[in-house]
Amino acid sequence: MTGPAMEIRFTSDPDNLAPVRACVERFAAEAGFDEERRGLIALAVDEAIANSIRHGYHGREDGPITLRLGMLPAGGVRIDLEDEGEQVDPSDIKPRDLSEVRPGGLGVHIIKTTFARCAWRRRESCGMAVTLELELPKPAIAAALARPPRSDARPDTRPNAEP
Amino acid sequence: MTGPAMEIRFTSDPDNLAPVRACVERFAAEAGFDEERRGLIALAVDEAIANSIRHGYHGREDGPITLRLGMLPAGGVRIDLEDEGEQVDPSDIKPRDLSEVRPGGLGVHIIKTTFARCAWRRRESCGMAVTLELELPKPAIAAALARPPRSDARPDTRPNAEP
Amino acid sequence: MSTSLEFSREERLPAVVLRPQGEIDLARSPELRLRLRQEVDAKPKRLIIDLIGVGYMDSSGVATLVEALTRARAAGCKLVLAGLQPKVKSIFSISRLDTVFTITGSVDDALTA
Amino acid sequence: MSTSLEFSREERLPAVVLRPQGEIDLARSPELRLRLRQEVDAKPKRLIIDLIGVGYMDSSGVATLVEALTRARAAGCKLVLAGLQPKVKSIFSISRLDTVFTITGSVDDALTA
Ligand SMILES: Nc1ncnc2c1ncn2[C@@H]1O[C@H](COP(=O)(O)OP(=O)(O)O)[C@@H](O)[C@H]1O
Ligand SMILES: Nc1ncnc2c1ncn2[C@@H]1O[C@H](COP(=O)(O)OP(=O)(O)O)[C@@H](O)[C@H]1O
Repeated sequence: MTGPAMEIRFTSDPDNLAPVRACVERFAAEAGFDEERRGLIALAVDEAIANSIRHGYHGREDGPITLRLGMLPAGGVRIDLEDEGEQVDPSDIKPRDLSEVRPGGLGVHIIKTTFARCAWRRRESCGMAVTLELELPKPAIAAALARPPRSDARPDTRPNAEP
Repeated sequence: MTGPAMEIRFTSDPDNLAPVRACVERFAAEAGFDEERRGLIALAVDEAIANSIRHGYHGREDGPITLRLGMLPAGGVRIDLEDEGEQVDPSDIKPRDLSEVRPGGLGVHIIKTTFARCAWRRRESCGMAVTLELELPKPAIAAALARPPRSDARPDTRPNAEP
Repeated sequence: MSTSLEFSREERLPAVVLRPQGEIDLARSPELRLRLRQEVDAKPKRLIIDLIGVGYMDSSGVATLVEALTRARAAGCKLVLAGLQPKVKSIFSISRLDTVFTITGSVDDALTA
Repeated sequence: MSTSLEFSREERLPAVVLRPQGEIDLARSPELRLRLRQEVDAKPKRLIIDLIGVGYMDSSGVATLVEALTRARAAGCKLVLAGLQPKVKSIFSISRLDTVFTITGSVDDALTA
């Protein structure tokens, strides 16, 4: 049982953000995160995608973006985001000083606050990649493991199944 | 402005159904469908995927499935689903007589009731493909076209943007 | 690794009220099936399935309920569905099963339906 | 091709209450920005943004509100946020902006805050 896993490919059109984050939020729910945590995960992934759109593609709406959602073996999520946009030095991707009140500059702070680990890197060919990971809190792991197995219990819907 | 479009790749693990249908439902919302209609679209796509899992892959959980979500040029959604599972004669994919009360046999009926057009076919290499299309009702098209353009209105979040 | 369907259960003798909580799709209907078999096998006079906590159901969930209905009838148990949300109601009407099941608004109505 | 942000507006003079409806992300914040510029440019004594209908906001929405706050101050207009849902509240606290904005529970409180 490896649990849910998926890859979503879409373009840097901001209209794609809402369906993608609905998927991320529900994926985090399947992974066992509580409502507050899964809201933060969806928000942080939204911020990472918005950064690809704004800084990687400079607002161009047809740039390819790939998002991969997977489970950590010990419980939790691993999320990989890749674009083919402009490359920057990963050490330049950092939160700003929040004591200064001005528009913008909050995305990386939100990403770092939400995920236990986040790492940006230049991709080999072109574009940037970021990997985000968050473990389940301990009690949630126990609950996820307590789920009964699915085998032998599927509803029998063969045409001639006896009732 | 082509509107949102995306491709989701996942395996035939039923745990993937919930995140995928959250994405489909939200995509249908972006396309302009009302709450009732988007619920039906998500349900019908869920049924088509469940059929790939059950009939294409016979419950195997690691079979590849690809779902493509796009907009019809005149307003509405086009959804393509592909698997690499067992091939069947498309003419055998049909709703059963609903007057008979027994478990199962409702999926194709739900799909055909929801979408204006649905067409199953054998893929060239292996597996089945189904294309589902539904136009927006006329008033919803008008509402979608009335949306103001996005250009010139993005929040200015450049580091030195004057307030 | 994934969230399971949760049940709460209440005895309002001679009826039993079972309240699943979650979305019932191909991933979750096996749990519902197991639980309904247990409940029906205990042969209560009346089994009320309160669906107020079920925001989504696909045809695998409906198939599970049809199977339970058939088993309940054979066991002399009256099965009643209550508290259907609009989305769930619509899959019953699309499937033309809204007249096959006894469906009530509230659990109180289901006690006497 | 996509759903737009909707606004309702109410005058409770000398305050104006603006109520956006929808999720405010990078796709929607430009509409919010245009609308807030209009409202601030009309120089009401007090502009209350009632966020009760906003289930989601990302940092582009927050940036738009920070910009409006700066413009409002320059125009002698008191900007107040009301009706934040828990999810929206949490992005303000993560961003440490919950003390920069005047935030109230209800619109009534916002009239005097
Ligand atoms: N995907 C990315 N590609 C290129 N640069 C990025 C990316 N993500 C973040 N950055 C850089 O990190 C900085 C901080 O990002 P963020 O905290 O989201 O604030 P903002 O985007 O509003 O400036 C950005 O200004 C940008 O220079
Ligand atoms: N993706 C698919 N691959 C192969 N066969 C399919 C597929 N989808 C539907 N079918 C066929 O169509 C029939 C009707 O499907 P459906 O109405 O969903 O009912 P059920 O799956 O419960 O039998 C199935 O029994 C199966 O033979």
